[in-house]
Parts: sequence; structure tokens; C-alpha cells
Amino acid sequence: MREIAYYEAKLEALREILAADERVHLITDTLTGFLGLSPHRARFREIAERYPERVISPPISELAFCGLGIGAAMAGLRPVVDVVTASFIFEAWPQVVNEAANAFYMSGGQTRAPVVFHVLHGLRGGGAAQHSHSPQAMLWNCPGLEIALPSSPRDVKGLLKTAVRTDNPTVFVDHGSLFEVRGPVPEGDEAIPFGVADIKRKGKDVTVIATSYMVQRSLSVADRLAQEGIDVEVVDPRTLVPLDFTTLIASVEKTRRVVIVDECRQSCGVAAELAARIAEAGFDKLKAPIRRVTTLDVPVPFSRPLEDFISPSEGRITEAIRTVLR
Amino acid sequence: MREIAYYEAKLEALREILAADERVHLITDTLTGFLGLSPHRARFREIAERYPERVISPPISELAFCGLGIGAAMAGLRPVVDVVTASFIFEAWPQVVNEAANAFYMSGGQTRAPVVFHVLHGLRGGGAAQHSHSPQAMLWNCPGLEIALPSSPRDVKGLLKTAVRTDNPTVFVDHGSLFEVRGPVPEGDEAIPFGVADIKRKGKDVTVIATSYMVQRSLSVADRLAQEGIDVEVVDPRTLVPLDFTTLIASVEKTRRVVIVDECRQSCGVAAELAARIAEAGFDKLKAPIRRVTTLDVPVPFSRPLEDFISPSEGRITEAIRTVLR
Amino acid sequence: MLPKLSREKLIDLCRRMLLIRHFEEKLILLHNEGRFSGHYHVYIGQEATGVPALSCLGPDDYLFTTHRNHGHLLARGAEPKRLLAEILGRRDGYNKGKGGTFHTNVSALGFLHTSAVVAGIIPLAGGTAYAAKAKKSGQITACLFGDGALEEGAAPESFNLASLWKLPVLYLCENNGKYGRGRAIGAAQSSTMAAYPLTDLPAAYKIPAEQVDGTDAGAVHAAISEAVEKIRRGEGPQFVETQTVRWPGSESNWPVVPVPTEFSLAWDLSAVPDAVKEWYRECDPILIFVRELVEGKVVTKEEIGKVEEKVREEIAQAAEFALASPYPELETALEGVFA
Amino acid sequence: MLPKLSREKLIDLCRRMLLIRHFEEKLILLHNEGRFSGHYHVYIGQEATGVPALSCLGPDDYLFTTHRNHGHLLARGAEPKRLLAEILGRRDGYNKGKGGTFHTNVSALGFLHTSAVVAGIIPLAGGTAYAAKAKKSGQITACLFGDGALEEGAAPESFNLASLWKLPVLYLCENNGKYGRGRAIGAAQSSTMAAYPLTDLPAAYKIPAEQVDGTDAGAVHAAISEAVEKIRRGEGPQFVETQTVRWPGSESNWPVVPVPTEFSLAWDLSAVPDAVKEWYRECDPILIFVRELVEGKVVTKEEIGKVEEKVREEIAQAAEFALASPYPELETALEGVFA
Ligand SMILES: Cc1ncc(C[n+]2csc(CCOP(=O)(O)OP(=O)(O)O)c2C)c(N)n1
Ligand SMILES: Cc1ncc(C[n+]2csc(CCOP(=O)(O)OP(=O)(O)O)c2C)c(N)n1
Ligand SMILES: [Mg+2]
Ligand SMILES: [Mg+2]
Repeated sequence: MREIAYYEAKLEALREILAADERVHLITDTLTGFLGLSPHRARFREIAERYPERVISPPISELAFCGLGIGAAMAGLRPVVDVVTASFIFEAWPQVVNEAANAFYMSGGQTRAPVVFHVLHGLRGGGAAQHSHSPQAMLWNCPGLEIALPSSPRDVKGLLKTAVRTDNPTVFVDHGSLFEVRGPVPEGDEAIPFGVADIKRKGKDVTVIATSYMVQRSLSVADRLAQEGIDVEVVDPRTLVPLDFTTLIASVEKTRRVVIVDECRQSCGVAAELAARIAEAGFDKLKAPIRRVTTLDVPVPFSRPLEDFISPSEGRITEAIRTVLR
Repeated sequence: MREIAYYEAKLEALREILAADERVHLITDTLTGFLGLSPHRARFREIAERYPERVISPPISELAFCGLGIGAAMAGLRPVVDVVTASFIFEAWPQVVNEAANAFYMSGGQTRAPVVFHVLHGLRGGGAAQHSHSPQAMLWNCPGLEIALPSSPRDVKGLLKTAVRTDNPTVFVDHGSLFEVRGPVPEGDEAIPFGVADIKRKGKDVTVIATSYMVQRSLSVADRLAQEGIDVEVVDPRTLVPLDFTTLIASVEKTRRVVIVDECRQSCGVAAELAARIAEAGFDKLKAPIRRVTTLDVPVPFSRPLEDFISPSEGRITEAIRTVLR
Repeated sequence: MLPKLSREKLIDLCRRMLLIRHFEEKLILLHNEGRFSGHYHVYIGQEATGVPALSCLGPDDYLFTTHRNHGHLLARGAEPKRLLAEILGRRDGYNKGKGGTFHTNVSALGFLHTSAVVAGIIPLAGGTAYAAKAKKSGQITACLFGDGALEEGAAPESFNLASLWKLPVLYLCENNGKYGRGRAIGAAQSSTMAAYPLTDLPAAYKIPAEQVDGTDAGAVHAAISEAVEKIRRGEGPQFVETQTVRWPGSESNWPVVPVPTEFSLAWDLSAVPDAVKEWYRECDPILIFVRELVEGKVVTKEEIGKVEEKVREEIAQAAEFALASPYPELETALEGVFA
Repeated sequence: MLPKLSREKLIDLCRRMLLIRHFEEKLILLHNEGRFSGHYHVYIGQEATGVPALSCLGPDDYLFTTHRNHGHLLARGAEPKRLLAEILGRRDGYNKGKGGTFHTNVSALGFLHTSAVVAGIIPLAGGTAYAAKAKKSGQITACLFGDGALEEGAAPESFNLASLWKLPVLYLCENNGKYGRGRAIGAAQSSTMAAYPLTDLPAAYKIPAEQVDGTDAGAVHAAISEAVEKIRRGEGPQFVETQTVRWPGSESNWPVVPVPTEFSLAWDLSAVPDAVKEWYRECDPILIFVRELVEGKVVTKEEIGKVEEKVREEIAQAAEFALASPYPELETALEGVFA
């Protein structure tokens, strides 16, 4: 299979989605569309130019344009709304968590809101306290939203296709540090269903459950530890809602040792929920306490050494793995 | 000690706070001030009338008036901002989680923002999907905010006093269903320090960690189970940030069985964090998996029987206790 | 002033207004009997806004409404029995009991989503308008909200988008705060909104904005039909503010009925308590409309009496239906989170 | 036009403008050398707004600024070395390296908090103004933001509060989008803001609002000092929009220096690349100011040369200081979350 870069797979998905379904509209800054500050962002322009009526650039009004996306979805479009930096979804919080998430349920099934919100989450190198959020834990605490977190070129393409096709509001949580990752991506239309975890690396000694960019970090830690004879299994849930708990717990029952790596802050983060569920379901299987490796519970400092220090770094992942193996 | 109603203790605290410290200003709908739709709300009016310059009624602009509270705190006041229904704090989300929470840290300690946000959280009987949120889990995922959840007349008075005195932004998460609860409240100024859990009922068979109104529910379950000879310890953290984990884990080590009762939705909720921490720290102490009793992971339905069904009811608490004792 | 409409149409407007009033008065009784819990809001006093305004819309148009939605749904033809069942949290409610008073919506009538978050619908309305424009379907969106909604930033943000993108949306701002005495009894604009007259705000965004007496069915009908025409011609968003005086029954947080409405109050207020007489004499939009109909010789009092009688029956049947409808199965609480 | 100020004061303004310019040009070089990571924004082209505007404030007044804060801090007297250390993430930075370019603030100078969330400071500024009014301290608050901030609902919501409560706040909107070509190179108002002229928005809230040429130091000084006086007299919030043309070096997402500034460009543009010559000739506020100073016979070219020389030295020392400052101890990342 051909290998392409993550950002190329993402652009390819957008291109194919627009070509296949004229209900799809992109609400995005057409100069940075879906790639944020990536040096490749100009590549989006060609897409924007091909669909001038379906790719629109909004004012700095996240609350209004996210709400507009929800309303347009209710009326039959398939809007993909690019909020860019994940921290800015907070500006649209009332629309996302209190309108989109509730629409289908509280209408008694009358109204669907198949909107996709696209955000770039996490530590990005100098983003400091206000531009480095990972809102997926808060979003998971809010029933009614699907949450997808790709971690590979193949996943970003396949999950984005599904995000646009499901009948539910979806938050597509991407990470700028993935853009240069290269990997195999099938040609043509291969949507990846939501709710199917992916074992990114098979192993027998310890299960590392990782999300988003942390999958890549965990894989490189696993490679390094393999040289010491430690055989790490890396499991990527790919979507939090719906969650493929079956695959997760099967891996846990095999290895009986678990590390969870996620970029949300620890308290009430994604790793907390996964840890709580696994600790309950795997109570008499676990041979060691579950370790969480997350962004530490502080606002994100600007200075790079400090930012690296609080991040779920390869060093901290390695240490956690060693601890659960002890 | 005299016994008074919770709402009276709360009003007394507000009265004493205003009298003691002229930096305190209340931003609140003066017609419902701090009591929401409670039948006692008119009792607030007397306070509002005594301090016309320090009790002000804002427009329906949560983002702006919460931000105004933060700014006023930065300039030396001690504003207490009543957001009323907790769901409306979402309107102010960018100011609360991305300004107030970060101010002290990202200024390198130059700027304090000792504002208090007051919200009424949780299921309230017919509040439906948009008016029934418990945002404390989302807030705990956001370092920089103190979070207090009173559960008794004494606590509401003592914690409110501390909330106004600490130098940090605090979210004061109250529950309308507590207002009629009666209990002992010392006369005079007795602030309750943050970060000190309270054992609301001593017991030896099982630890129930409960927050806010769920403390009251757990206490009545405990009373009922006592008749069957089941001796339940009910521990109330009272503040999530800072968290008195020492008291929690001490109780866990004593009973070795844990149920966590909290009104947030389950996924990434407060109970998830507590469960994850206890499962890790108490790994070889626990005799049974930790059970969480939370609001189920669905939007809140309007119809009363459905609302009761998804709530962390006495029935579900009882069942969870029996399960961990099995 | 009477709307310039056929006799049949005028009678139909009258019927709808009476239907709303009797529905709401019944609802208050049911609440007082403890038949449902939760806070709720009634539309009494605003009937001459909703009914003529919504009569200007086409069958495919979209609508969004708020916590004060009952009147809008009924004006558009929702069945009282299913609406009432919803408000009582029953299985036969439009939303299967999951929405309740705050969120009743009927997508078949164009009401896709009803938000009780103040201003929550204003961004959404831009979305359906955007979709209709993209699809060139000719549908417009009517966004119905209160004066308080303008205090939320969601309103101006959305006005900007609608104006820039010339979206086919009608903003109907029902200002029930005229002479209001503070938030709880209707926002007194002068104390909560510096942008006064309220039309100054949409006007700043170059959205044509007009004020009209919301108790005058003819004036409302004229203003709304003109605005709707402009929108259909592609002139972009339009804003209309209708002004009404808050019904004294809504002055506390929980509505009370000072006197049960019957059309004959239009001429005889002896049954009305003195404290509220002025409102029923000067401000009750239904009584004004009834007087205009009779004095304009469109209908006789007897004819109106018959209309009201039928409305009463319909409401009685609706109440019977709703009270007989079972509560939803408990397991349904766990269903329908995702499509 | 020159501000009506003493010769010493005018020279001081000139010095501050040059300080900002040289600081920012140095910063771009340091970034190109990889000395710090993260996105950042420079103030080049807006110096004749910030410097004269901030000179109208008193020492106790409060200020809030944005992602584009460096110029404001320097205009107010922040030490270049500590500012630069902050932007490089070093221990001696004003924020101990925790804030960085987006969040540098100096509370001793009245800058309590710098938000890089567009419009994030606008609600906060109402708060310090509210506090000053409550304490009758006479302090005013200057809230400095870009044209794009008006697109966020936080702006109109806050204008409403400020107007209703007559808060002592100056809104200074630096519109650097004049002739901008789309968001990334400065919001072209006409395409992103329907409320145009921008002053229409505050005016709707009854906040007196004025537009002024932001490259004309004298005009800015006159407008701001008048606004400040009105605020101090208790007339409530005032709004001033200053218009500048975006510096061509900021047209991409990462700034580049087309030509290093020296004051002599005011008369000799031969070193300037043709593509950007127009901006340096017509729009560079520093060169305009320098020409006015010399042509108005306030100072000689030689005197300005000396000022610039000192500025250059100060910047060189600042860079040396900042680069020599160590990174913070790692454990400090975990400190200072709570007071
Ligand atoms: C965001 C938000 N804040 C506060 C409330 C509480 N609330 C419910 S109705 C209401 C008044 C709304 O006034 P208006 O929009 O004029 O509508 P009216 O009730 O007068 O029809 C308020 C403040 C809410 N529902 N949503
Ligand atoms: C809420 C939010 N949305 C988007 C951004 C990304 N962003 C950073 S600067 C900027 C443009 C701001 O324009 P303006 O306010 O005119 O300031 P300027 O940069 O032109 O000085 C944007 C959109 C942000 N920082 N915050
Ligand atoms: Mg109103
Ligand atoms: Mg700008």
C-alpha cells in the first residue's frame, strides 16, 4: 500500500468528501483550513478554490458559526466546522454541549444534527496556557457527542469520512504534531467505523492504551523497550464515543498490566474514565495498579522545558511501563 | 448548637460576609439571589436592599458579568457572581476556564483573581436536558480553579466564608435540593478550611464517598442499611480542589470497599477521578471493585419518572453498596 | 387594526389566539394541581404577535422558539393534546416526554429544536437559513425570541453572520418587557439594555429593523408579511420587535390566573379583579382583537362564542388525552441519545 | 500632526516608538534563529497608536492587552530585557517564563492580565473599571484590542454592561485591517464585520465612539486625551478606533523584516525593496513622526540619530540579558497554580 503523510491523508479525505456529497460544507478560515499553523496549510487553498460556495470563511465568532453549523445540519447539510485551536471550542461551549449534544434526545428523536466540529488539541510548543487544551474529557462528560481521535494517516482519513456520514454531532479531535507522520493509506473510499479500537502494536507484557498523538509516542517507547525484551501492546480506542471497551478489556485480560496515556489533564480526564472502567471490569485480572500518564494538573507553561516537563513524555511513559511491570 | 435550615445558613453567611468585608460585591439577580427558584428566595431581598451599592443585578450576559467579576477581583474586590443554574456557566466558559483559571499561573504569580462563581447544579425535577448540568467534573479538569461542594447547613456557611477569603478563583457548586435540610450551625464566624474532608457518618463495612446533595442521599441509605446491620461510612470531600485524599484513602484502607456517589455524568465525571486515584493508591487494599453511582450517561429527560431513573437514586446507591459487600 | 385578510382567515386567527389562551390557563390549573413539575412559562398576552406573525410563513419554513414556546407551536397548528402530553411528561408527547415545557418542538411543522437557553436558538437559525440558501429551497427561517436574548453575545455574533451572508432569516423579538419592573417580571429594557431602542442593535449590523405594537394583530401582520417578502426576495435578514405589556399573571415566577378568559371580557370586565383590570382593558391582545372583529362587523359575538366553545372542548379533550397518556417506559430514558 | 506636548515629551515618544520597532525587529531575528517556539505577533506599524495613547494614562490606571502586547508594554515603560526574557521563556521574564509572548504582563505597570483569546480581555476590563468605581479610586481602565475582537459576542455584551453601569473604561480598538486582504493578514472589515464603520457597534450601546488615523501620533493623542478626560469626569465608557495599514512584514503567519528600520528611511527609501516601498513611504508611523519632528524643527536629525543609537544599545543589551537568562527550574512548572 502507498505511504503518505498524515496531512495529505487528511486533505485527501476532505477532497473526497466534498466530491462525494454536496451536502458537505466546510466552515473554516480558508487560509489555514484544517491544518492550523502547519507549513502545509497553503495546500488547503486549492480545495477552497474548487468549492467556493461550499467552503466559507467566518468571522471570529465561534459561538455563532458553530451554532450555524448545527442549524445547517438540522436542515440537512453536513457541515464540517473548523474551530482550529481546540481551546476555542470553549467560545462555542453552550452551542456544542447544550444544543448539539441534546438535540436528538430532547426532541424525542425528531431532529438530527450531523455536524462535525474539527479541533487541534494539546501541547504544541509554546502554545502556553490558553492555546493548549485537550477538551475531549469535558466533551465525553457530555452525552450526545461522538468523539473521534485519529492517530495515523489511515485513521485520519477513514475516521473523517465516518464523522461526516454519521447522523450525530461529532467532535473530531486532531493533533498538529501528527501531520508529518507517514503511513499506509488505502486508495479509494475506506471509512473506518466508529467504536472499533485498533491494536496499533501487538504485545504480551503490558497494555498501553493511548489516544491521538500519544499513540505515536507510545509506539516509539514500545520500540525502544522491545530492545530490552519488554513486549508492549499499544491499543488505540480511536473513538471515545462510541467506545470499544471489548477490545480494551481483552488486551487487559491478556497482559494484566495497564498504562493509559492521554494528553488531557489528569483530573477527570480521559485516562480517569478508562482507568475507572478497567479497574472495575478487570478487578481480579490486574497484577498491578493502573498507571495514568497525562498532562500534569497545571495550566500549560509557555517555556519549552516546562511545557515538556508537564507533558506525557516518552520518559514518563517509559517509567510508567516499568512501574507496572515491577 | 442551634439547628437551622440550609438556606438560612447560606443567607446568614452572605450577610456576615457583606458586613465583614466591604470588598465583597454580589453580582446576582436580586430577585432570586443565590436561592434560584426556592420559595425562600424573597428572603434575599433584605440583603440586597441593605447593600444597594454592593449587590447588583446584571443583564442576561453571563460571559460579560463573570468576566467582570474576574476583573474586579484582579483589582482587589471580592466579587461573588451568581450564575444561578449551573448550566449557564457554559455561557461564561471562556472566561472561567481560560481566564480566571490561568491568571495567577500565567502571570507568574503577579495577579490574583479571588472571584467566586456560584452555581446550582444537578437534577432539579423537570429541568430537562439544558438546565440540569453538574459542571464540576469539567471544572476539575481545568487546573487553577478551587471547587467547593457543600452538603449541610454548617458546610454551606463555613465553605462560603472560605470561598470569599481564599486568594483563588472558586466555583461554589450548590444544590437546590439541599435548601430545606436542617442541621447544627455554630453562631459566629466559623470558616471551614478548603481541603478538609468530613466524615459525615462513621462506619466500618463500606466507604461511601459522596458529594453535594448525594451526601444527604447516602446518609439516608446508610440509616436504612444500619437496620440490616450494615455499617456504612459516609465521607464528604467538601472540596474537590484542593482534595483531602488522605482522609478518603484512610477510610478506604479501613473498610476496603468503596462506593462513590456523585451527580455528574459517569464518563470523566468526579467519580471517575476518585475511583481512578483510589484504585491506584488502594490497589492491594480493596476487597471488591469500586462502584460508581452517578447520573447515567444520557441527556437529562424531562419526564419525572425518567429523570428519577437516570439519577443516582437511593435505590441505585443501596444496590451498589450491596454489590461491593458481596 | 385588523390584518388585511379574508373573513375566514380572521376567524381562524381568532380561534388560534383563543386556543393558546385556554390552553395556557388550563396548563396553569394543571400545574397548581401538581400534575407536572419544573419551571414553565406561558405565552398569555403575546397571542396577537405569534398568531398573525406565524400566519405569514409558508408550510416549509423553519422556526425556532424558546422557553416561551407553547403559543408558537399552537399558532402553527400543533395538536394541543400532544403538546400538553409533552408538558406533562407523557409518552404521547411530541418529544416522547423527553423535552417538556422548555423544549417542545414539532419538526413536521418546521420547529426543529427549541432551546431554553436564552439566545440559544439565534445561532441555530442562521444555520437553517444557511442550508436553505445553499439548497436554493426558498425556505426562510423564523427565529422567535424575547427581548432578553439581545443581552447575550450570541445575538450580535449571529446578526453579523446573517448580515454578511445575507441569510434568509426573520428575527422576531417579542419584547414583553414594556413597563416591566425588573428581570423577574420581564426585563425592563432601560435597565438591562443600553442599546435602546432595541432595534439599534440589529441596525448596527445593517439588518433592517422595525418596531411594532405586539397587541395589534393588524400591525404585526403587516410588518411581518413585509419582512417575509423582503427575505424571500433575497434581501437578507430582517428584524421586527413587537412590544407587549407583561400579563399580570406572569409577574411572579409561577403564573397565576387572575380571571379565566372568556371573550365577553372584551365588553364586560366586572369579573376581573381591580388590581389587574387595566391590563385586561388596555393590553389584552385577544380582547382587543375580538372587539375589532365585532366592531368591524366581521363576526358577531355569537359566532365568537361558538368558536370559543369549540376551543374549550378541544382543550378539555386535550387535557383528558394528556392525563390518560402513560408515562414513558423507564428504559426509554436510555434510548435515543444517538441516531 | 504632532501631539501638543513639550519637546522633551515628544522626544520621549519618539524614543519609545523606536524602542518598540527595534525590539520587534530583533525579536523576529531571534525567532528566525530558533531561539523560541510558538506563534507570535508583532506591533510594527501601530507604534503611533500605542505610544501616544498610553502617554495619556495615569500611573495607577489599569490596562489590558492581547496577543499583540509587546508594543503596549514597552510604550508603558516595561524593561525590554525582562520582556524579551519572557518571550524566550527564561527565568527572568516578567512572568517567570510561564506566560510567553501571548501573555506577557507587568502588574506593577497596571497590566494585570494579558489574554490571547480574541476579546478575552473585554469583559475583564469592565471588572477593573467596576472595582475602581466602587472604590472611588479615580483609576480608569484602558482596554486595548484589535478590530477582530468586535466579532466576538464578548465585546457587545461587555459594552452593554459598561454603558449601563457607566464604567470608567477606554476601549481602544486598533484596526490594523485597513486594506487588509483577509483574516490571515488582518481582517478585512468589510468582509467580516457587517457593523461598519466599526464605531457603529459601541454607538448602538450609547458609548461615544470616534475614529482616528492610527499613524498620526497627534490625532491619536488628541482623541485619547479627550476620551480619558471624559472618563475621568464620570461620563462612562468611551471608544476610539485607530486605523493603521498592516505592515507588509506581517502578511504571512510568521513575520519577516523586509528592511531593518533606521530613522533615516524617513528621507531615503533606497534600501527598501520595491514591493514594500509604498508602506514605508506612506504608512510607517515612525517615519511619519520622525519627519514631523524634524520638519517641525522640534529636533534635528542628529538628535534623533542619538536617540536611535541609545535604543539600539538598549535592545542589544536586552538580547544579551535575555539569552543569558537561564530557563526556569523544571519544578517551577508545578508551582504557582494557586496563590
Ligand atoms: C443563558 C441563560 N441565562 C439565564 C436563563 C434564565 N432565564 C430564563 S427566561 C429568562 C428571561 C428571558 O427574558 P426574555 O428573553 O425577554 O424572554 P421572556 O421570558 O420575557 O419571554 C432568564 C434570564 C436562561 N434560561 N438562559
Ligand atoms: C477566540 C479566538 N479565536 C481565534 C483566535 C485566533 N486568532 C489569533 S489572532 C486572530 C486575529 C485577531 O484579529 P484582531 O483582533 O484584529 O487582532 P490583530 O491580530 O489584527 O491585532 C485570531 C483569529 C484566538 N486567538 N482566539
Ligand atoms: Mg422578555
Ligand atoms: Mg486586526
